[in-house]
Amino acid sequence: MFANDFTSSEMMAVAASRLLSDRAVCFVGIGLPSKAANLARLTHAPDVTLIYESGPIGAKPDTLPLSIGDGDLSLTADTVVPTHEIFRYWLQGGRIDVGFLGAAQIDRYANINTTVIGDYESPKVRLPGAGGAPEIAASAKEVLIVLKQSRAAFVEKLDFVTSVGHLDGGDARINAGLPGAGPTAVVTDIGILTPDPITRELQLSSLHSGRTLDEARDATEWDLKLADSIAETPPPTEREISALRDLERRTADRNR
Amino acid sequence: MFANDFTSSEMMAVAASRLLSDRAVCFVGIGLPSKAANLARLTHAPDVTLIYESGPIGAKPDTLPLSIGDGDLSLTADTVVPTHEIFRYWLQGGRIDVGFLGAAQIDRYANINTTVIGDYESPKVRLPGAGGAPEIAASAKEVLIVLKQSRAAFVEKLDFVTSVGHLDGGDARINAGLPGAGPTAVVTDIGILTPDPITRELQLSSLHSGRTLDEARDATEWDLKLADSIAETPPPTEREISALRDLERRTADRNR
Amino acid sequence: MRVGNIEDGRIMPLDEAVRRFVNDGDHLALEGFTHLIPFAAGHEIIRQGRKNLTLYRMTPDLIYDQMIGMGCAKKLVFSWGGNPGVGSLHRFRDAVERGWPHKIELEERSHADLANAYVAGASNLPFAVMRGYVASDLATHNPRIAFISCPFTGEKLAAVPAVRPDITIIHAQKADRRGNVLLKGILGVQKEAVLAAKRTIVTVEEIVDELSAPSNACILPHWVLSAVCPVRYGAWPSYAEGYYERSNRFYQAWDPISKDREAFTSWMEEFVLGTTGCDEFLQKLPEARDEVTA
Amino acid sequence: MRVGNIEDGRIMPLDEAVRRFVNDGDHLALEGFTHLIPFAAGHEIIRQGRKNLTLYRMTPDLIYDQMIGMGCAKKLVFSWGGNPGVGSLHRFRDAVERGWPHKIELEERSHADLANAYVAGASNLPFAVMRGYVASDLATHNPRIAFISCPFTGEKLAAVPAVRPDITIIHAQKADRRGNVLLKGILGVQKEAVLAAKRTIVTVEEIVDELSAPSNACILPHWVLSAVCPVRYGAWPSYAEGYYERSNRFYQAWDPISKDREAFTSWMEEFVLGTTGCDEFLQKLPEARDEVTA
Repeated sequence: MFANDFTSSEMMAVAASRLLSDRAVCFVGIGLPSKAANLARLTHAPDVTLIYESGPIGAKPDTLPLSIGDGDLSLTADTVVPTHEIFRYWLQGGRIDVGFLGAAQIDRYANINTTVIGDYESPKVRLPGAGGAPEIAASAKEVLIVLKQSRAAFVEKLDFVTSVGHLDGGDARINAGLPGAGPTAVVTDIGILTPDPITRELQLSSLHSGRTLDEARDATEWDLKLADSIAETPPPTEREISALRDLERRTADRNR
Repeated sequence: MFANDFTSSEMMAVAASRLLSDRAVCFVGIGLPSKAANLARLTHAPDVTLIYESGPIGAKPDTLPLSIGDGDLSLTADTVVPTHEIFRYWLQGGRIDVGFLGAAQIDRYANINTTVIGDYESPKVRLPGAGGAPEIAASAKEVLIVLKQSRAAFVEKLDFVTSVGHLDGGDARINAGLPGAGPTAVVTDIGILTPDPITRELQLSSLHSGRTLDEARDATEWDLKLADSIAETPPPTEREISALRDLERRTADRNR
Repeated sequence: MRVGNIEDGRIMPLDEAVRRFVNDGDHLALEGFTHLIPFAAGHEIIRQGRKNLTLYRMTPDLIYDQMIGMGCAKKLVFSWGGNPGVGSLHRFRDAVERGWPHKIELEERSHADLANAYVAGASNLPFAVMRGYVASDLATHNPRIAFISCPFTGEKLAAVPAVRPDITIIHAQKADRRGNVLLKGILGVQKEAVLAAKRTIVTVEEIVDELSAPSNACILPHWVLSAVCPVRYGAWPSYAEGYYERSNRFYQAWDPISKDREAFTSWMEEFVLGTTGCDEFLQKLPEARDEVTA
Repeated sequence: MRVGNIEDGRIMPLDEAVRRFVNDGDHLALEGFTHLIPFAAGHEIIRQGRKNLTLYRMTPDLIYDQMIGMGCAKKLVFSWGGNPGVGSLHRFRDAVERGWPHKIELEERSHADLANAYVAGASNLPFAVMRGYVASDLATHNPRIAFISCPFTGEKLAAVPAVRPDITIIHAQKADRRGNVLLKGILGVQKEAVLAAKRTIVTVEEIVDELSAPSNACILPHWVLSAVCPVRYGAWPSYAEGYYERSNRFYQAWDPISKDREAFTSWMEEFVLGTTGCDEFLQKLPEARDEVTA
């Protein structure tokens, strides 16, 4: 049963959560990816393994962590290992099925920027930086990206390539010798973009219920390609929306 | 008060134990080194830190371990870390004051062989091999060696250089870039040999009570050099001998 | 204030430890991944006015925002500089974007790089080998990222310089009277940061008779530490598992305080420079007082 | 015999796991540093007659002496091969010195090398960097030891190839019903040996509802393991901390048994080939029966 009433942010979180399969081992970025990954765990993917870069493996937080190392992650995990081990044995070791990332800027090949807006040496906006993303983007078997769609974020050319997607498309990623397959979907508040199987350019392949092609094009600086057939993303189910809202309510209560 | 009655093996263990100072951090080889190091801990060096390559740091075993990873080491340690960490963070990390080793063969520059007697490809006797010794000998700030003196062990030329002492003497060790200072004493059942400060050749610098220069020379294949003045190793004290015998009795009881 | 093994002299008050072991111009790492961030130690460094520090930290958090804003930092080596879940570190951005209070140099690396670099430092190796930085602009802006070939397979891999701080400071749950320290929960890279450094200070929630730790717990033996300083709530507004929770509320409150140069300066003057230590800081700051007396 | 999560299928009897996951010609590591040596698994491999194995182990213990003597091994990669505190591994020596039952190849490394090599394997790196092998004859007899230069300092360091077994087998204290495994006490290189391998079997003393492990305990998640097999006393005559002690008595008894080819062969025929599994082995062997029923 579908929900009647939901926001575009809720749709984005739900759409992203659906892409995470049960029993997947997922390396979770903080913020939107963490929200979507935990929503998946609380709905269709109870056996998903969530790994946070601070060290928890198999975290099952009851509320959304504000940071990547909150106590609820540690206390609910199957085990907590040192941070270097997360990057050495688990990510570089090739054990991550899905890397779940956010971004400040993204280009048509799903390369992402989280470093600077403007020039690196004298930036207009200094962003937080790389964190774990470059190696997650390189080494996870596949990568999911979730961010709001806007012309400021979906840009013709990145100011800085922090973490690589499909480079300049085609076989570029394979030729560069990157271990993982790279981004397989970008979920936004408007729809879902997936790479063309040959050119690896992102194309709109699903529009969220109630959103339009024009909205998607207007929110993209480059000339957005469309898939041969564009699906409509099913709206959130009652179960999804109530799981999400319960999670957010618990989180707000905790932070009060 | 000195003991009246002791064996040459007991004298060797006691003489070796005295060289370990209190508060030293000691990487302990199994067998004679472990006996001497624990005797030191039970007599004059209660604050010595004993590290075994299997992982225990600060082991305080009540009996002598038969192997390098006995349960008594783990259960009495301040902490137990993985074996690779012992070699990476603690030994290679430069945190070991004293490496305490045994040997099958030793030469005049305190290089040691624990690999083969005879030719490597078709050996007369296949010995256990390197274990942790090569890196202990290289990286510990100083090295103590304890073994029975005989012409078969104190040889003109090693069949195989497993772990380096002072190489071919003089500044050879420094020039090779080895981190630690190398062997500072070799304790046998006859006496104590120490390297000449310039040539680094081992010379007899102490004779155990009741042993003779001829015995030392006869038990050495090379022409054994003597220090300018040769001390007499004080015999075991009553306290030392009773601590050693108690330790050996507890060990025998455990293994019965 | 002195507790524990006096003879050994490793257990001492925090102000004494900072005076003795932190120098102007030092390469300094304060580590703690969200958990166990050594705030009290950072505040004491600010009080004592240390300058020209090269600051290392994977995730420059509010404590580095404060130290940068107070002019302690010459250079920052880091991988992610934000207020987690809240937004920007405004003092960090102001220094980078507008040079206030002065310009700082940046050496920017990834988490995987810095984590490996601490491991290499703890292992007394000059560099670490990792799979990373392929086609990333980070490698073009940081000349201290190299590529080497495997001598067996010919594969190209990234090589990054080890981190070897002059001094590392961390916070931990407890120490025994000899100064052996126990950490538990999210461990980050603290053990490696300690073992990679020439000198180390550990602040702890409490000194106990016995650590009573499980056999494979994360323990730092007293003989690798320069100073152990009892500082109750020494990680607040970060957290110490088993003692108190993270003050997400203060992390959110920091955003408006730090956005404005004057608001920042007067906050620092009142609560850090205007207090003698962690106890007084916690008693004076309303957000802290509410939480630490609970 | 089947316990735990049937659907998942990871928990299975040891004989089935060996049948499914250990092949002739495999590169096989049985790890365990004195503690938790997987004897029952080694015996099952002997029973099933696996051949041409390349055996990896830092400290070839009695179990490799038995496997070498029974002709399972083509090659041995190791760093210390003795009967700890007792003397020689006579079957190992007989193979090396006199080629009985057939010659075996040796690849000899140091403990530090193999420990680093497992870490590199677990980290998906083709080699490890270490300080070692300077002026040692080991480097002249093992061509798989190389030297490289640090790209930053120019220092010369040893590079050694990673260990990446086809299959690693270890023994551990317990697993939960999903197959998550807990190890405690002396951990050796087992975690790394597991993570470095393509396939893994873990034998455990028991399957429990909850591991109830401290937060930083050594846990192997079920999803990195191929099979988890409950085998009570599966490490005997090695030991499992918290369950039973090492049988130093059996290690001493092994010396005369293994010294003589015929004594060895008849012992193996009676107690290993002549039994169907660990339970029967322990009941039949007098030294074991006394200890495991205590």
